[in-house]
Amino acid sequence: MERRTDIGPPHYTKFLPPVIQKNYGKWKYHEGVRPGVMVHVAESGDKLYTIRAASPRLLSVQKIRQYCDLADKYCDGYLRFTSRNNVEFLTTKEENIEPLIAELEAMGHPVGGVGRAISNIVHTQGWIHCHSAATDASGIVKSVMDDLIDYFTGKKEVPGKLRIALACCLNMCGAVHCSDIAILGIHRRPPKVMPNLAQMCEIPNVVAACPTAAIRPAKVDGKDTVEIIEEQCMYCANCFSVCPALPMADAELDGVSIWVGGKVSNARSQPMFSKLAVPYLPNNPPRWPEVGQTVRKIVEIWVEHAEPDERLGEMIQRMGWPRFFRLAGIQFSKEHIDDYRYAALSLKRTAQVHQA
Amino acid sequence: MERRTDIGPPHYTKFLPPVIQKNYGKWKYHEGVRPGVMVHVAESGDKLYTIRAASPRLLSVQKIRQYCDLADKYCDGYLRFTSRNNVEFLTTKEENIEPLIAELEAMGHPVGGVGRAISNIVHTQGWIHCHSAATDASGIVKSVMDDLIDYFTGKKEVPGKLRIALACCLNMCGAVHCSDIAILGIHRRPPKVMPNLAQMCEIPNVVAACPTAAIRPAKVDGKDTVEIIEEQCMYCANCFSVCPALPMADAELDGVSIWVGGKVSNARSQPMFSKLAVPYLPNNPPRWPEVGQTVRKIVEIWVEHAEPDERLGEMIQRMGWPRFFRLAGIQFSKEHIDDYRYAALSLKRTAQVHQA
Amino acid sequence: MAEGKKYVTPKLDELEKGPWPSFVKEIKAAAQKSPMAAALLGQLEQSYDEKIGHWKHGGIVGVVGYGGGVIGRYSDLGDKYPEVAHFHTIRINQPAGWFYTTEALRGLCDIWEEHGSGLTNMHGSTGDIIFLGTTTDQLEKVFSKLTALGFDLGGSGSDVRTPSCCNGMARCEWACYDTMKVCYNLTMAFQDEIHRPAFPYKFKMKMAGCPNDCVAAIARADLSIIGTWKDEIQQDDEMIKKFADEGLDIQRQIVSRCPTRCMDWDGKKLTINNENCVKCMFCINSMPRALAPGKERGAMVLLGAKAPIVQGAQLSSVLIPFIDLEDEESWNDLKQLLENIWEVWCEEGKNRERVGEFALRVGFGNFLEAIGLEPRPEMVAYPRDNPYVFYQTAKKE
Amino acid sequence: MAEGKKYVTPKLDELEKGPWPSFVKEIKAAAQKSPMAAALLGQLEQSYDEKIGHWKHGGIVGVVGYGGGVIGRYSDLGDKYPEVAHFHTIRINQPAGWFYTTEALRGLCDIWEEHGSGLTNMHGSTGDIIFLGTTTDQLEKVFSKLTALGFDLGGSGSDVRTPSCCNGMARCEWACYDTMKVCYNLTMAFQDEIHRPAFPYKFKMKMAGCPNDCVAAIARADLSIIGTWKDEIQQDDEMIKKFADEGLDIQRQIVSRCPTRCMDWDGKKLTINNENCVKCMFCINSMPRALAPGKERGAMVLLGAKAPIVQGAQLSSVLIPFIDLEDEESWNDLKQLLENIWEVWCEEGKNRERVGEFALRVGFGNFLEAIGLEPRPEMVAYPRDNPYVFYQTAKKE
Ligand code: SRM
Ligand code: SRM
Ligand code: SRM
Ligand code: SRM
Ligand code: SF4
Ligand code: SF4
Ligand code: SF4
Ligand code: SF4
Ligand code: SF4
Ligand code: SF4
Ligand code: SF4
Ligand code: SF4
Repeated sequence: MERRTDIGPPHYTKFLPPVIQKNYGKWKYHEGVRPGVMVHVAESGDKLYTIRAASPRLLSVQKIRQYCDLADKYCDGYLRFTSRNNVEFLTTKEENIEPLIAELEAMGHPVGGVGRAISNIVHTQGWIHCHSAATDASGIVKSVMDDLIDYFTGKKEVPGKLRIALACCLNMCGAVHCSDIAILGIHRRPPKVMPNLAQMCEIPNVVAACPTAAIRPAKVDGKDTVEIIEEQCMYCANCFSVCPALPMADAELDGVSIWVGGKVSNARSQPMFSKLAVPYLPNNPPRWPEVGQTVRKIVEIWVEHAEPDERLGEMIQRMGWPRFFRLAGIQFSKEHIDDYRYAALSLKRTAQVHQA
Repeated sequence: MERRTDIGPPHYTKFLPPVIQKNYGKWKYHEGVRPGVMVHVAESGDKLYTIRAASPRLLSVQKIRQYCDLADKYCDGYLRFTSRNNVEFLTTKEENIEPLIAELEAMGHPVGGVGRAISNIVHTQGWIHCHSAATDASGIVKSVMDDLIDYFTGKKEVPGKLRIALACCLNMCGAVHCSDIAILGIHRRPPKVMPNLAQMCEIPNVVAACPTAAIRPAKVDGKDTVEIIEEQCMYCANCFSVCPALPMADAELDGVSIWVGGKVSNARSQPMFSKLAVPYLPNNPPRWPEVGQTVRKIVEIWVEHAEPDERLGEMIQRMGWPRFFRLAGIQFSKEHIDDYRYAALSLKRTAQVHQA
Repeated sequence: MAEGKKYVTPKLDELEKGPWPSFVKEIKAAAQKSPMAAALLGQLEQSYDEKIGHWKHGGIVGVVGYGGGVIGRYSDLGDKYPEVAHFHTIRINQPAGWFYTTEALRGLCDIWEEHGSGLTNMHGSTGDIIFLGTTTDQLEKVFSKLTALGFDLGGSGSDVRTPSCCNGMARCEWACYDTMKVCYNLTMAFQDEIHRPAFPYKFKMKMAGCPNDCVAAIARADLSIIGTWKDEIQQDDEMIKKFADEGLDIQRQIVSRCPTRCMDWDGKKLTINNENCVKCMFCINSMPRALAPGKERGAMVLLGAKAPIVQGAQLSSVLIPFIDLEDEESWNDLKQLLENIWEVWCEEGKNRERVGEFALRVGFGNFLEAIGLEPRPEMVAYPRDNPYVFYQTAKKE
Repeated sequence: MAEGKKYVTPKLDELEKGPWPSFVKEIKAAAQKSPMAAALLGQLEQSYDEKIGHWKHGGIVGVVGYGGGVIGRYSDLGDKYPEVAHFHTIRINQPAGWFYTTEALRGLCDIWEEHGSGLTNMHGSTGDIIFLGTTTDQLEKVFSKLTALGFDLGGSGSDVRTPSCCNGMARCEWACYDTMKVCYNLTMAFQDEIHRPAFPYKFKMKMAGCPNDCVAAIARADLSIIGTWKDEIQQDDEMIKKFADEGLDIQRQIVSRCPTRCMDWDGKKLTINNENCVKCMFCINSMPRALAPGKERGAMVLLGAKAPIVQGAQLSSVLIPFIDLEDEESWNDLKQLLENIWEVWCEEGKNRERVGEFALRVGFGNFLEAIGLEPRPEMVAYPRDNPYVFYQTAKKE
């Protein structure tokens, strides 16, 4: 057989259920049916039910086949995944909803995350696959979602959407930098300079990689290498990305930081970056209880204080950061005050202040 | 007589009319009386009328004495100036208002600028006193205010406050950088390097003065001097501030730029910087008609479109910059797009767009 | 494949408990058949014990003729866990919108069970199907089976990364253009750019059908295409009244939260000043049947989003305020724009400089000039607020 | 002084026309008595002809024992206009709030008629009385007469610049602290710092009685003191009703424009959620008798405003969110804070680096530490949004 290249992905129409093919671009509205289930109604009157189930994203082929079994049974062999890595079952048959949900739940895949709910955590590789990770991804996600499950399934009501994301290092694979709550793995030790650096990496490249000029060429025992001006290092790990001989990971000092108030959608407010809430929590596997507690606390503040469909960041803007920090019981510290490129603009440059 | 130093200014209480001394800190409310006149009512019931008159700020001692004559006649010898350089006559006698106004107007000092009105233009020295000026100050101010007089006197109604300021060079003495409409003198030619530079200035200081590194040490005919990398110069004149041997002024290229949408108060919106509207208008003394027309046009747009008490910048945010540029008939150009330190943040980083 | 060595994993076992689906269960399921998955459990448990990862920087591995699509990965405990000494991932270009037939999915599973760990990510953050963990010698086999199934690799390295999109017109009433079509067509148009890295750095594209941006395009894609409309919001006054009757406080909950305050509600009738509407979607989201995007629909094109390394994160910013994307012409315009951008960026961009960083370094105005776009006020949140203008005329004179 | 030479000034004469008071008339009036003012007309007309200024960089001139207060100025057409060959200005510290008796003003006029051009600025942008144009030999004479009249020089150069303030409690119901008293007291407390430049650059102070900021303190003063309050807005429901009855659309014009949407209006009663109110003054401004600042009044202290040269303009940002300023203790705190700021800035600031630029260069958090203030969330618009934290603990370990 000839070796085929550059064929690209299969054409999406092959994978669309007939009801979608028919009503493509002709949907009229949607409604919630029950937690985790919505119906889209087409101009033609056709209805499409979506049942959204939790997925750990890291799936075995065995599990994918189980999904397929369900889709074959209830959905004429069609299913999809979402941009937050949930799995969605698509059917025109209302009567299929309940039995499908029952099977999903029996399999350990709760249904939820639609509408006003906390959906899946977008996350990254962590210790499962990445050399750069300052923490694990899947373990924290599992622990946090176990804790927040009622907000996913709709057992507990929430004011709107709240998006959680996790990235295991500052590279921030995903949208951690624009999430309502972001969990971010951090290093807190300057890179170690390995003795074989000059063999593995080009010193000028390494020096140039550092945004704060914390790296400079040096000679040790007559050999070319680099040295780190430790006070100038802010642990971005860009040098390590460029050169493996500058490892950052540290069993004691690595950990997790928590960020809040980001968003992506343009509804009401413009997209916003996540802001630092908690500068450091320890790596405490397997369940990272400090992370879970912090996230839950923040979620609870949001549930209590947000207006309908108000995102966390919008709520904080309205109530003020001072009150948020008070409610969350987080000590405001020097770390919270920006000192990077746009620091000037992060200061309170107005007399509009939330007085205590 | 012993030489007295460091005595500071006279104590302000000496200069306060008795009604103020009595009701100091005990004012209850104020009201407009007629254009240019307001009354403050104290808790005690006492009333203080303020009559605000236009001033060119540049005053001869003769004029000041005329003010004094009026203040003696109608205000028991008290008067004050405002933070926008108007003169205010203070009286408890309502019956004094009309005759005082009549005399002021006869003197050529129209009364106005209070409440919803366009007040005096805050401005600087220009060709009258400063070495740095790229345009004159007083001449433009006079011409623009002649044109806008009805908005000052209240003959024409306006939606709220609109603050105009002028600075004759980028040093921006005053609050040009935060004004509804700012008129700013600009140079558009890189500094000329005078042959005597090395005698007058220290070359390292001169080099360090340039924020864009457009200046570097050079030798000409064996003499130390500097050279200017012209493409890198953005005409800030900081080098000239530091070293007189780098003059910037140019009869043909100097001129005026127009900025809009700044504010200082914290009412509703936070303080805002003024934004570039028109990058360049020529110096056209004695009346700078291009400047006057541009300012009037912008004022008229504001008068037509603003909500009550809506500042120009707030209005533009609401209607969008595209519409503002269209209404004003100003061509949007490369110059309008920021390329300085915080340029990234000035871009439209949202899908919230005012579509044409 | 035979079952692998069994490791004692008390810490990981903890993560089998609880209501959320467990990734540990998934690894254990795979480990039933894959010694690689079994070894992964062992190494991961050690990481949980030691609080540190055990993967080394990847080397360059891949399939013949492709520069991207595979992430090389090696364990630093290869002696202890030889099955994961090599543990590369393969990125497979997902179908637009992440729709599948069970048939296609089963095909993928079969390939991966035979040639890899049996573990996947459905999906990676960029959007790819991720096959998690295999050895170099398996790559070609996987590749040839994938193409036989109709799939191809996605991007990695300094190339066009696998484009992704929201489900758009397939299942959403708000899609203002056909995200899946645009995603597919761009993917097909730039196969070479996806598979053979030749850029200064990665280049990502994402398409969202409306400003809700359900693929986070504005935060994560160098090129973000976001649907919008030009004309008036479609309004069904009957339905609005119904919302009001059912208890929605339209004044407080909707009108006063509109970002441009361009709505009025007199208790009976909603009046939208569409000229000031910035198409944020909020009112439409809140009253699904009552309001809908206008009829003159299309998209805007934004440039430059990226994560923070190393100059700080960027959001994409408007490059084309409105483009139809249905007709041939606008489609060609878009492709031409991309070619122009890449040309300029490849010419002058520094190594590891994302296009958004590049545009800012050279000045956004200069960048526009270089790629042949006219400056427009829709491109800025506000015009410059500093007086440091590089007046050109003066220099030429 | 005798009348000066008469110049033909057709361009300037144009500016005598029109309704706005004419500065040319003022110069001409002065020129009746002052040859200097007459020569100024000549030189200015030439500038109008040539479209260029004719002043040279100033040299160092001043009165004995003072380093500031006089701006030296020389004409580059000294041969042609010898009367303005030297044309220095004197900055005189205005009385707080710019209140005068006619007696004091006449005194000032007499001095200036005798020893200068007879031209003034009432006032300069910083707030000083500006005596515009004299020669070096007149300076001491002016100074001794000024002090005899009870006046003193203001600042110039790298010193504390003449503080200025809004009229505050003297004539405004919204003043939350006594701006004129604070202005006067700070001026008196720092006479040495005003008169003898010893800083890296200028340092300005301005006091506004409430967030309306009628002296533009937040835009123009290194230290901006702005009045505010802590408790609830004072509310007179009768008066509010009156506004409504008189046609104010409270919902549309007030409530929905509150920056934190913390008000509710049910058609009869206004309810303010004061916890979320940011004291912007808007609703109070709009309904003067009906609403008023709370009773627990004081001020906030902000740092760092400046014009754009050369790093770009800055607005002041919050340093102390709330300070009473009535009691001795808070007054001493404020002075101590200033001393601390100056000490750190003088020690480590670069030449021509304003304190706000300095604080940003060293990092605002580090700056706070150095001046002995605790970080507080009121100081930021938002906490950092980039992950580049200089974690201290780690470094110490
Ligand atoms: C399925 C999915 C798109 C896909 O192609 O996969 C999707 C689908 C819909 N989104 Fe979304 N959104 C999806 C990810 C997103 C994302 C991206 C993300 O989370 O990473 C965003 C941006 C989030 C952000 O701002 O940080 C997003 C912001 C929205 C919004 C705006 C919410 C807001 O007020 O800020 C709406 C409107 C609403 O909910 O009122 C929306 C509304 C919808 C609607 C109702 C649109 C429709 O009529 O079909 C869909 C059902 C949503 C639901 O879950 O309630 N969708 N939506 C994604 C489901 C993810 C999941 O599994 O939970
Ligand atoms: C006299 C003066 C203070 C002084 O000590 O000299 C003053 C006095 C008052 N101001 Fe002011 N403001 C004065 C300069 C300012 C400035 C500074 C400036 O213009 O450079 C500002 C900030 C302007 C800006 O934001 O750019 C200022 C922003 C305000 C505001 C907020 C307006 C807004 O909505 O943004 C108010 C409230 C209002 O008008 O509703 C206000 C209100 C007032 C009130 C009504 C306060 C009162 O109850 O007495 C006073 C009468 C004002 C009037 O003219 O309508 N005053 N006011 C200044 C008169 C200048 C002049 O001659 O026109
Ligand atoms: C697999 C994936 C995470 C995941 O678990 O989903 C991933 C994994 C890696 N990313 Fe990423 N990135 C992944 C999506 C992202 C995203 C999100 C996106 O594409 O929507 C981002 C943020 C958006 C962006 O591109 O800026 C992202 C920003 C980065 C960065 C920072 C780039 C920057 O300019 O700031 C790096 C560092 C680098 O390029 O050297 C990086 C580097 C890496 C590397 C290659 C590690 C490295 O330093 O070489 C990671 C390989 C991990 C591994 O061993 O498997 N990854 N990376 C995602 C790709 C899966 C897929 O193809 O579907
Ligand atoms: C007289 C005055 C303008 C006026 O007509 O009102 C003035 C005049 C000069 N200013 Fe100014 N500044 C004056 C208020 C301001 C203000 C406004 C204020 O103080 O509220 C500012 C903006 C706020 C600030 O300080 O940033 C201001 C920002 C500057 C700057 C830019 C400083 C910066 O850090 O960006 C310079 C340049 C310099 O310092 O080298 C400057 C420099 C100058 C010099 C000394 C020219 C120079 O480069 O040496 C001017 C002398 C003119 C002359 O010959 O009379 N002047 N200057 C104002 C002082 C009068 C007074 O004492 O009352
Ligand atoms: S966030 Fe960092 S550690 Fe995690 S997958 Fe991306 S590059 Fe690897
Ligand atoms: S981690 Fe970042 S800041 Fe530290 S040395 Fe490396 S590149 Fe520089
Ligand atoms: S703005 Fe410039 S030219 Fe005008 S007075 Fe100030 S320093 Fe002089
Ligand atoms: S004017 Fe400014 S940019 Fe130009 S050379 Fe001088 S200091 Fe540099
Ligand atoms: S981005 Fe818009 S069109 Fe796409 S799925 Fe989300 S709501 Fe629908
Ligand atoms: S789409 Fe947004 S901006 Fe437009 S009317 Fe609705 S809420 Fe307002
Ligand atoms: S700043 Fe406030 S207190 Fe001072 S005059 Fe203006 S309104 Fe009154
Ligand atoms: S003062 Fe401002 S923030 Fe406070 S209630 Fe009034 S309008 Fe709202």
